[in-house]
Parts: sequence; C-alpha cells; structure tokens
Amino acid sequence: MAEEFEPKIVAFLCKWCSSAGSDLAGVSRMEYPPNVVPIQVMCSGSVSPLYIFSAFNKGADGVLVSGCHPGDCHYIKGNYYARRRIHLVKKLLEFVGLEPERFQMSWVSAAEGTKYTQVIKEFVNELKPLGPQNKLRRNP
Amino acid sequence: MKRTGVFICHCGINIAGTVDVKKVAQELAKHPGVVHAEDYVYMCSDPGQNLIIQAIKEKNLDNVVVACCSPTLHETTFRNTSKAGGLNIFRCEIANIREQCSWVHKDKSSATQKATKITKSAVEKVRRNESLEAISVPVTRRALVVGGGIAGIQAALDLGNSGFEVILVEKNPSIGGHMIQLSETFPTLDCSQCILTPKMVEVSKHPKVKLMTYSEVQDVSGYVGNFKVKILKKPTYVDPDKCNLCDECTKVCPIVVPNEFELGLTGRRAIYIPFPQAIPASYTLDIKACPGLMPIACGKCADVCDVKAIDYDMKPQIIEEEVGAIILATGYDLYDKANMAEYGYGKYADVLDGLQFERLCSASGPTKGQILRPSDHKEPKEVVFIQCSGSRDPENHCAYCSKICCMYTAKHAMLYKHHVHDGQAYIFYIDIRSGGKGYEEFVQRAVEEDGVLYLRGKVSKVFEDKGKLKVWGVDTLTGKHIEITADMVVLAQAMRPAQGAQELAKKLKLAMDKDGFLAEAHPKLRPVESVTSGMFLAGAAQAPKDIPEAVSQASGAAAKAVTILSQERLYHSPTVAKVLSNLCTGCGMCVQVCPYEAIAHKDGKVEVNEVLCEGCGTCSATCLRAAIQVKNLTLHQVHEMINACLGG
Amino acid sequence: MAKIEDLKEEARKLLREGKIKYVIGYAAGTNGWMASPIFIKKPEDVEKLVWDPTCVHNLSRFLVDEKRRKEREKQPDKRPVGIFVKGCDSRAIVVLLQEKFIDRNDVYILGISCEKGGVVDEHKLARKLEGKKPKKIELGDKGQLVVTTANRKAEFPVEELLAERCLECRANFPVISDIMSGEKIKRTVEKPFGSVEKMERMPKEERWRFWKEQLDKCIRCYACRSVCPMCYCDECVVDSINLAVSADTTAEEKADKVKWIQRSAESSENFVYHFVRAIHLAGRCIDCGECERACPLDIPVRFLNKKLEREAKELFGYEVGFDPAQPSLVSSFRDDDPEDFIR
Amino acid sequence: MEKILEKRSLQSWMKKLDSWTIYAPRKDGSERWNYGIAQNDSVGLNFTVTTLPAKALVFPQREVFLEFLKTVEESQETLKVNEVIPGKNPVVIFGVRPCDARAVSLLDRVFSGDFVDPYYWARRKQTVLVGLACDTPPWENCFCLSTEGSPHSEEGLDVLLTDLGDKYFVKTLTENGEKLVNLAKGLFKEPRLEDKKKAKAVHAEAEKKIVRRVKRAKKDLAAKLKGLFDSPLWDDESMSCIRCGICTYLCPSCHCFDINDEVDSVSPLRGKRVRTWDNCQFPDFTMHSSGHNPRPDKASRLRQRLFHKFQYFVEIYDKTMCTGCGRCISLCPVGIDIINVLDKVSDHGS
Repeated sequence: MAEEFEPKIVAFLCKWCSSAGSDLAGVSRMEYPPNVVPIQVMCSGSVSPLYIFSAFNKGADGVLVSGCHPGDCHYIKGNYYARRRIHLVKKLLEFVGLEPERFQMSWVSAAEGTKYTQVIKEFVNELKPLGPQNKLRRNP
Repeated sequence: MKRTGVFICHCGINIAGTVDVKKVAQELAKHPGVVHAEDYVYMCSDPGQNLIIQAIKEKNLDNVVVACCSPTLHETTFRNTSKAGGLNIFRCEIANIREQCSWVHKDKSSATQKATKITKSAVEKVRRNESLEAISVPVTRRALVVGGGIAGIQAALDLGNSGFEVILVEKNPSIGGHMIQLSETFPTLDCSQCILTPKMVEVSKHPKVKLMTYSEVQDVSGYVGNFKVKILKKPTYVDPDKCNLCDECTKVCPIVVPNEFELGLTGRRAIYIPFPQAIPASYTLDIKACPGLMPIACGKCADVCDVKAIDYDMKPQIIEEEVGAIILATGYDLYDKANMAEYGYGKYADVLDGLQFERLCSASGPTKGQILRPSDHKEPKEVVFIQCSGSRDPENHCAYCSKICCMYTAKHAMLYKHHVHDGQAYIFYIDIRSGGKGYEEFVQRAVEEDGVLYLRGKVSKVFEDKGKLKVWGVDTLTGKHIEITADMVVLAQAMRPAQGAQELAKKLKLAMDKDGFLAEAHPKLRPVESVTSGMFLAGAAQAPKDIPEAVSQASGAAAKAVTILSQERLYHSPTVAKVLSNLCTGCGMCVQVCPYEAIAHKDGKVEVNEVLCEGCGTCSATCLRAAIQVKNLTLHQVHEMINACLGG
Repeated sequence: MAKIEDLKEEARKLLREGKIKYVIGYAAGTNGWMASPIFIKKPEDVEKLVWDPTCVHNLSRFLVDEKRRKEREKQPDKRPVGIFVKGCDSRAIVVLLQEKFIDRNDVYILGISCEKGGVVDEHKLARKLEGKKPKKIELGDKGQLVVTTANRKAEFPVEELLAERCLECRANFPVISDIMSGEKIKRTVEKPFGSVEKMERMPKEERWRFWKEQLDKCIRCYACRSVCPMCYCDECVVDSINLAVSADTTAEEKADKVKWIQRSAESSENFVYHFVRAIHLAGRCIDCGECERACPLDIPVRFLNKKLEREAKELFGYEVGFDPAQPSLVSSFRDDDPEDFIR
Repeated sequence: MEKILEKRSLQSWMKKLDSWTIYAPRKDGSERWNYGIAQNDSVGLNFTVTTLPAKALVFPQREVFLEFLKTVEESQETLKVNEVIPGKNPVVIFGVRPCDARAVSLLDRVFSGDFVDPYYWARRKQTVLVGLACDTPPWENCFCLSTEGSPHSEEGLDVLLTDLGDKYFVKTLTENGEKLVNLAKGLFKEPRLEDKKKAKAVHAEAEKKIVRRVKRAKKDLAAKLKGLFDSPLWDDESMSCIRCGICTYLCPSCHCFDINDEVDSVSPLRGKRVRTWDNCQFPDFTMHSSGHNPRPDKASRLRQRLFHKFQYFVEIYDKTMCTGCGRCISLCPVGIDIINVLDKVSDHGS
C-alpha cells in the first residue's frame, strides 16, 4: 500500500492579517498539517494571478490566498481588489477543468489563529482524495 | 553570485524540538549562493548576533537569512545586526520557522522539510533584494485636531503647550462636545460644566491654538509630516467680533426649532447661541431653519441688531492648512432611538435617553435642575432605568458593550434620589461593569446609601397604560416576570461613532472597525495610532470610553503627534512601488487601485510618489505588464519563492 | 448591407485636405475568402476600399503600430489616422481610450454597422462551397448572405455562414464614431454566452480533456496576442525579455530573469500562457474573435475570454467597451462583490 | 521501382510495417489536418494538406539536448550531464506533400555541412517519407512551380504515391522506399502501361492547375533583392503585418532555433538543455543583452525573412529556401501574400 498522498500547498498570506493570524496559531500552539508553505505578501491585493498560475505550473497541489476580512484591510481596500481578481482566476481555472478545491481564498484576521488552523486542515483534507495535481504542472 | 549566509536559531527547544536545525543547515549549505550555514541555540542573544557579524566579515557575505521566530518580533534586531556587520538592512531577511512551523507541527521530518523550504524561499528573496535607504521628508510642524469635545480640547492643549501650532476644528457652533451637556460626572459627582469650561476658555485663548468652530474637514491629502487639509468654514451669518450678545435677535426671530443642546427638551430660535458659556460666544443663524436670508422673507434679526453684526452675505469659506500630524477626536452620538421601538422611544414623552436625563438634572437645564416629567412637568415618583439599551445585542442592535452606561446609570439613579427623596429608582441590568478607580464603590453607594433597586434582567416592553408607563421585564435571578408602573423611563443608549465620522474616515482614508469606530493600528501595542501614519485617535471616536480614558488617550495621541512634530525630517520605508517606465503604457489601472493616491499620470506613463506609497503592492498585481513592482518584493522574487516553497 | 460610399467620400476629402495621415480600411484580398487590411495615403487610392462580410479584421490593432511608430519618430506626424470600424472594433477603441493608450484626437473613426450581418467564418463557407472559390460575398436585402462563385450564385441564411462571435454579438454597430454608415439596428441575441454556457455544462473531466487536447496543439506562434488590439504591451509578461537594461546591469542580473513559462510549447506552459492572456483580457476583451480566427490550429481561445466576459457581467455587472470613462474591471470593486467562494 | 497499390490495401501495407511508428494526416478536433500516429482504424490519404509540415516530425519544436544534475555532498559539487540523442524509433510518414519533402531536403543541407547536427540526424536517418503527389493544388496559393518544384516532385521522398482513383501509382525512390514496398510484396502489383500513362497525365493535369507564379526566378530574384535592402518597400509591405509567428513556424523550410536551459529545481540544480523553434518575426529574436535590437521593427523582420529565403540561402546553397507550399499566404491572418511582395520586388524600379 502506497503512502498516503501529502498535497503540496502554497499559501499567500497578507502580512497584517493572515500571516499574523498564522503567527497567532503558532503562539497558541495549535496544530495543523505541515503541507502548507506560506509566502508572506504585503496585502492580498498584491497577489498577482501570475503567482497562482505559476504555483500550479511548478507543481502545487493546492494554492491558498488569504487576506484581511472586508473592511479590515491594513491598506484600506486592497482585499476588495483581491476578492474580484481571485474570483476571476478561480472561475478561469475551473472552466478548463481544474478541480475547484485546488484553489481557495480565505479571510483570516490577526486574531483568528483558530480559523487559520481550520482553513488549513480542511484544505488538506479536501485535497487528499484528489491526489496529485498533474493537469497544470510541468513534468508531471 | 551574491553570497548568502544562513543562520538557524534553535530558540532553545522552541524550534529545535520539532525542526532538525542541523539538517536545515546542511540542506541550505547546498543551496546555490549559500556560502555559510550554521545553527545556534539563541540567535537573538548577544553571542548569536555576534556569530552573524563575524560571518558577514569572515565570509564576505552579501546577504543574511535568519531562520527563527516571526519577523514581527526580531526582524529589526537582525537587520540591525546585519547593519553592524556592514550590510544594508535590506540585505537581511527572516524565515519564520517558529510560529509558522515548529510550533504548529509535531512530526519532526515533515516540519524539517517545511522549515527548509521556508528558509530557501527567504534565501531566494534576499539574494534579489536591493540595498535601500529610508526615504526622508521634511515635517510641517503643526497639527490638526478634529473635534472640539473634551478629547480634542485636551489634545490641542497638550500640543499647544508643547510649543506646536494646532488647528482645532469643531463642526458645531461651540466647542465642548457632549461633556458640556452633562450634569455631574461619576464617580466624584462634580459638576461637568464647572470642570470643562476652564479648559474651553484655556484652549480658546491659547496663543498656539487656532480655533475653527462651525467648520468641517473636507479633504486631506498628503502624507505623514506633510498633510494638506481643506476645511470648510460654514457661515454663521453673525460677526462674532461685532456681536455684543444682547440677545435682541432671538426675541424677534419667529422660528422655533428643537434645541439640540437640550436634546429637544426645549426649543430654540433660528438664530441662537447654543448655551450661555458657548465658545466662541456668539450667535449663529441656522440657515436650515431660517425662512430665508432675503430681508424680504423676514430679516427681523438684522433689523434689531444695533451693532450690525448680522451679515446675510456671509459665504462658506474653504480654508487650506498644512499640518504634519492629525488627531481625530470625533466623539460619539447615542444610538438612534428610533431603533428602540420596543421601549416606546419617541412614542412616549417620558421615555428619555441618558443625555436628556443629564439635561433634566443639570442646574443649567430646561428645568433648572428640577427633575420633572416632560409630559406634564410633574415630579416622577417611580423611575425605571434600562441599561444596555441597544448594546450587547448582536442580533438586533450593537454587539459591543458601550462601557460607560453602568456607571452613568448608577449616577443617574443617585442624582434622581438626591432630587426626589421619596422617589424609587429601578435599574434593569445584565451585569454591572464597574472596573475603574472608585467605580465599584460608587455603584455600591447607589445601592446602599440611595436605595436604588437593581433588577437583573432585560426589559421586553414599555407601553403606556392610563397615563403611566408600564415596564415589563424578567428578573433573571428569581425568574419572575416583573411589571413596574413608572412615571419615567430612562434608556442607557449605546454609544455610536459620531454622525459624519464615517464620511470623514473615508475622506481621510482611515480604516474603521466593523462598528464604524476608527480602527487603531494595533489593539494592544498601538492603541492611539490609526493605520495611516501621522493620524492618531483620541476619545470615543475609537471606542466607547469615559472621560478620564478619553482625556488620557488624547494626551497619548498628542504625545504621539509630538514624536512626529518634534522631528526635522521623517523617514519612510523605502520598500515602495517602482515604475519600470519602458514597460509602462500609462493605462492608469494602478492609479485607480492605489489606496493612497500615490501614483499619478505623467507624460504618458505613471510615476510613484514614494512618500505616499505604503508598499502594499496592489498596483503590481493589477498591472498587466509587470511595469510597477514593489521594491524587494518583486514579481521575480515571489516567483522564485514559489519555486522554493514547492521544493524546486 | 451598409454602403460605404459616403465614408469613402469623407476619407477622400480628409486625405485631400491633409486632415488625416492615412486611412486604415479593407481592400479585396488576393483570394475571395478574406479581405486584407489596407493603408491608404493618397485620395486616389480610396477607390480600393471595400466593405463586405469578408472584412474580418479588427483594424484597431493597427493603432498600436501607429502609436509605436510615432514614438520612434523624432518629429512624429501627429495628425489623426482614419480607421474603419465595425461594432466590435469600435468597442476596442473605447477600451484603448479608457486605458489612455490613444487619445480621441488620434483617430478619425469611420464606423460601419453590420446591421443584420457580420463577418463570415471561412471554414463554414468552405464547407458550403465544397471546394469552390468565392468571388463575391454580400449581405442580401432579406438578411441572407449571397455568395457568388465562378459559375453560380447561392444564398444562405446568415446563421449558417457567420462567425460564432457575430452570432453572439451584442454590439453590431459602432458605439463610437465620427461618421457612420448603415443603420443602428439593435440585434437581439438570445444567448450571447450560449457557447460558453454549453461548455460549462460539460462535466469537469470532459472539459479538462477538451482543453488539454486543444491547448496541446498550441505552437505558441502568438498569433492570438499579435492580432489582438488589447495585447498592446511592448513586452508580454510571459516573454520575460526585460528590455530594462542599463549600462550597469550585470551579466548575472541579465541572466536572472523571471521565467513564468518556458519557451517549449508544452502543455503546462501553453496553459499558463493562455491563462495569463485570458486573465489579462478580463474586462478588456470586446469579443472581436480575432484571436480564434487567426489561430492556425483552430484552438477556440475565444471561449476563455468569453467565459471571463460573462463572469465580469454576472458577478460584477461589468460591461466592456461602451464607456471610456469607466474604471477598468480589476481596478474597481463594489462593496457587495460576491464572496461566497471565500472561506 | 514502380508498383500499383489498391487503395483498400493501404491499411494492410501499414500493418506490415509494424517495426515503424507510422504517422499519417488526421483531423484533430478541428477542420485542420495534421500528422498523428496512425491508428489501425481510419487511415486513408484523403487529406488536403497538413497545417504543420513534415518538418515538425524531423525537426521537432522542442528537443532535449541534455539533462543535467548538480549535487553537493560535503561541499563537493558533482555535475552529471546526460546527453540525449534520440534513440531507435524508426518512423514512416505517410502523406507528405512533395513541397514539404523538398523542404526536408533543404533542412538536410542546413543540418549538415561543417557541423553535422547529431540530434537532427538521429531522427532523420530513421525517417522514411511516403509522399502523395498533388492532383489538385491543396491550397489555391500553391506556387511550387516557381520554386524549382512541382506537384509530383520526388526530391526528399522515399516513395511517391500518385492517386489514380481507386489505386495508387507507387514509385520507390530510395532503398528505404523499396524496403517498405518489399515488406508487403504481395499487396503490390506491377503497373500496366496505362497506369503509367495515367500517372503522367495526373501529374501534367496537376501542374496546369497551379495558377500562381512568381515573376522572377531564383538568381534573378536574388540579385534584384540585393539592391533593395534599404528600400521603403519593406515599410509599406509590412504595414499590415501583426508580427505573429505563423508564416515562420508553419513554413516547411524555416529552421531557426533557440537553446534554453529549463531549470526544474534550483537545489539540487536539475534541468534540461532544450532546443526550441525560434522565429525571426518575434522582436526578441535579435534582442541583444544590451537591450539593443538591430531589427527593431516589422519592416526589418519581413525583409529578413525574404532575404533569408530568396537571397542569402540562394547564395550559400544555390537553392531557394521556399518550396512554394503557400502556407504563409493562406494562413496569414492579415493576408500578406509573399508572391505579391516578391513580384513587387521584381517590378521595383521598372
């Protein structure tokens, strides 16, 4: 029996909310699966669609973009732009037949260590049954 | 290739307990460009930092990566360490392998793998960082305070006394805010007006303070240290220098409207002075109430004014000021009573809110300090006070606690008993929150000395029955249904951000919390700063608070403003957006998305005002051509980081 | 079918008076299948202009070249150029104006209404003609297409010959012009996104197989972006040429360029390329369908753009190419933009 | 040798060639024909012309030269390089149009000479081309007669088939060709005289149907071109060019390439060195690392394409680097017609 599939996930976390929320999860010693490698960006609004396409191209099984809740953006409105942009990217990826579970977005505030933990746990659980993402990756 | 040194911290067992730090160091040593990789028990300790400095010198490092705790903690430490080693501070990056790795995982092998990826990602980033110096700008050493309540007055006085010019803007005809309406203050029961008016006088006479009443901030542009403010000065139609306060005008004015200062308990004329101690001491012609400025429509006030102080031709003025710091003290209003239909507010004249009750108690109030029912001017013998009216009710009203109601309701009940010795005061409450110096004792005094009857429970309904108010509620301690026949009901309405504060916040690009109060930069560590640098928060604009808290925050905000105003120049993070002008086509999408108006069109391209830019990068994600990117977090850097995170 | 005699007269007049630099229009192609773009500088050459259902090109593409040419010239001739536009093409000009790529004074727009017609799909026509070559194609009085070949004249309902984009067109006459020919007949299209909806109904894996088969064919000749008036970037982000080189750029820095995709025309790279193009055209594509027409391998790239056009409309109420003053799709938002997809 | 093959036996012939991978034209989800590995079912040679020429099979768009892996142990770097020369994979391509076959023979020249390209030849040597003479020009823009070719040209082919209605006239042209026929001897019949006559007639008829011609021939044209390097003609002719890569990528004789390292992983450093087609119509084709571009506009790029084909190549190989397939005319999205451009060159100054 093969080992259980461990999805590789890249998470783009905004510095002020989601990365801070992830820090809080750490400070509170919450446990979640180690499948996610975070990349801290200044704002979810700075997440270019190129990042997402590129992550799948480089073999990500899942990609997460996480930012401040609406109205809480450190940069006032960056997350509103992100919401629109990411929505379009998600629709596009689904249109060509990528599993919708593979690309997700969440709002995680600096106080939501628990929520961050939850989001990661659910994400990993949803990806496991899908197996490796070979559709868009180089050298599958 | 740039030479990078990697330093992996054990943080005692905090990291080393879950992450095999030796393995991480070994793996990183194989990474292209990494010429040095070592681990140490506490990198942030002096010996740890010295290791870094030593390695920079011995191995001729260009870059440093420290894999340790969150960058929010020790980024500054290690950047300064790198500086001490002779590197630009941006040649140092932090890989967060504690909060985002060792503390949240148990399996050592996978945590080690993840820590390796995080660290490699930081290496890929740092090797493409630019050395940058902080951007320096001169400071306009004046301040603007918005709101002339107690918080604004205090902040203006503190700034003035520190030697800085202050512009104090108040939207109403007089300064004083809500505090001037109060009768007595808890827990000392000293007269509110008696303690506030000296400060009002002081601020109005202060040589450094420029007072602008009946004025509103229209627009703020610029950035910390250099704001440009447009202030609208509304016309009062009365020249305060000429007006001798003879009061003849109000006698002839035919128009009566509800008096805001008395919260509608009395009326006032279209031309009026808000209250006797108003500052500036002058009349204002309320243009909304006045039948018309044309003498043909009325003109009676001008006719009787001997000193010709009334000038119908007065026009609104836009005054432009330059300041270096802004303090927002826009205060609060009570939660709209129209929302409290269940308590019969607005329907029954004898259901009042807390501020109205203050006016009834006040010696300068409409009843000259006698507590009388508005409906029939009789002394109420049974008064029900309802706490948390609109507060702590996430389903229907405000979710938060308005904080001061427990205390002022105790005060109200007490004052009532002092005025009406044979009366009975009932207070419906959920809990009593009396944290604060002398507060608990004050509540006890109300119960023990003044015989106030506290009933734990919520009022479900207030309705009129045979000329009396019936109050239905449940005593949750006994579980019994309670019905009280009262002469008067006083609601401790929730506190809301002041009317207009939200629009102002939008103009100033200030963040608000979900309830509309102005958001602080950090709930614990930066409670008086807003998220926009150079703008500070004071008083109830930020959250419900009582007078001493408002005053201390005002002084705190003033002190924070002084940290800017006392500088010759300010320094701004240089990790700002940069335009690659050969790729830019000037489409302006970045101009549209920039939250700080830091990008402008120029000669068919765009340019970034580096001082305004906060480096959020929304522009870079919007640009179709990668023609605008944030320094030290470029698309290229993120691309390489993604690769590293995926083990590539 | 709209007659262009008055437009030609106007063009002749403008050229004669020297008010415009040249006119971009359509001339008969070497064969009967497709007209060719023509650039007319002399009034006497105006006669060469034609208008028929083979005028497939979105000529606004050439405004991009014109701008580049002006930028290169030391003393550029700043007179406007005249340009023939159909409804869809005119919306491209609106987007170019919206993005400040051109100025309204840079162009003199000679608009033509497609009325009940549009442009023909070469493949559909070839099937109908069974090896014969068309000599002349016209829109008939009854809204039918009249095709003349060497030995006969045949009539076909427009639906049978028009390009898919025309059958889904929501702007069959110019939304912006200086002079216009033909009637502003608003055509009602029952299902403007019918083809996309059909594809959406396919099961996910079937959709994946479809796109995989299609994009595997891509040889990255880049005809789709080359023909697109919205792909006016000097350098496409996927190319990573990075023209920003200065005297002190080191060899290492030159070599260390971001490579979003490899040059290899492999499946994974082709997907990224087409994703980037689609997302960069979201809220900008006006569905002239030129990308799909130009594709030598008949990859239905238009669907990707059409899909996002539909999402922009449904999710954000955003319509492209009607108002040059509106902020672009991704540089604006509404407080109540949907977020049910967010955790 | 010359043989006759019944059309219905084509399938059986292919089946006999089981040690070869067989490519034949098929439709792939669109109107276009392209080569695909022949499945046993529906192979017939009833195609017009493939959009991608046979070039794509002997000189693929992507070709791995080598794989590399750099490992570090105890600060000792080890670089492993593994050259990838195409291995044994004999291929027969059925349905090669004579123009495309002639183009392959041009590629043979390019990849020989001073430097014999091992990657190209590893493939080429194992490739057998079975041509199909054109009875009707597959595209109305065919002009092979102006480029020293014909619809039944044998150059570059191993076998030429001529469609005689219900059978093919089969002419083997090389040893490889004979080998293919000999493997299925029983399927082939000796041609009768009338078959030979008919084949000739088909060829002659086909030539008549090719209507397009270039005014000037090889040397004459090359000489004329030479004087027109700085002519404003190129500006005018390139006005409608959109600078896409169709004419070049789909040209059977264009062969420019680029070499890149495709890095799959940074640590350990792992990747491939890869050759891909390149395209003189792309701005980055001539981009210098200084940022300078000697061919900065479409005019200079259009000129380059024509000069390469009709001037430089003629000078070096005494051949025109164009076999008149007409793809660049028929597939050009804006209808740039190379024949018209060449004729303008011919007429220039007269």
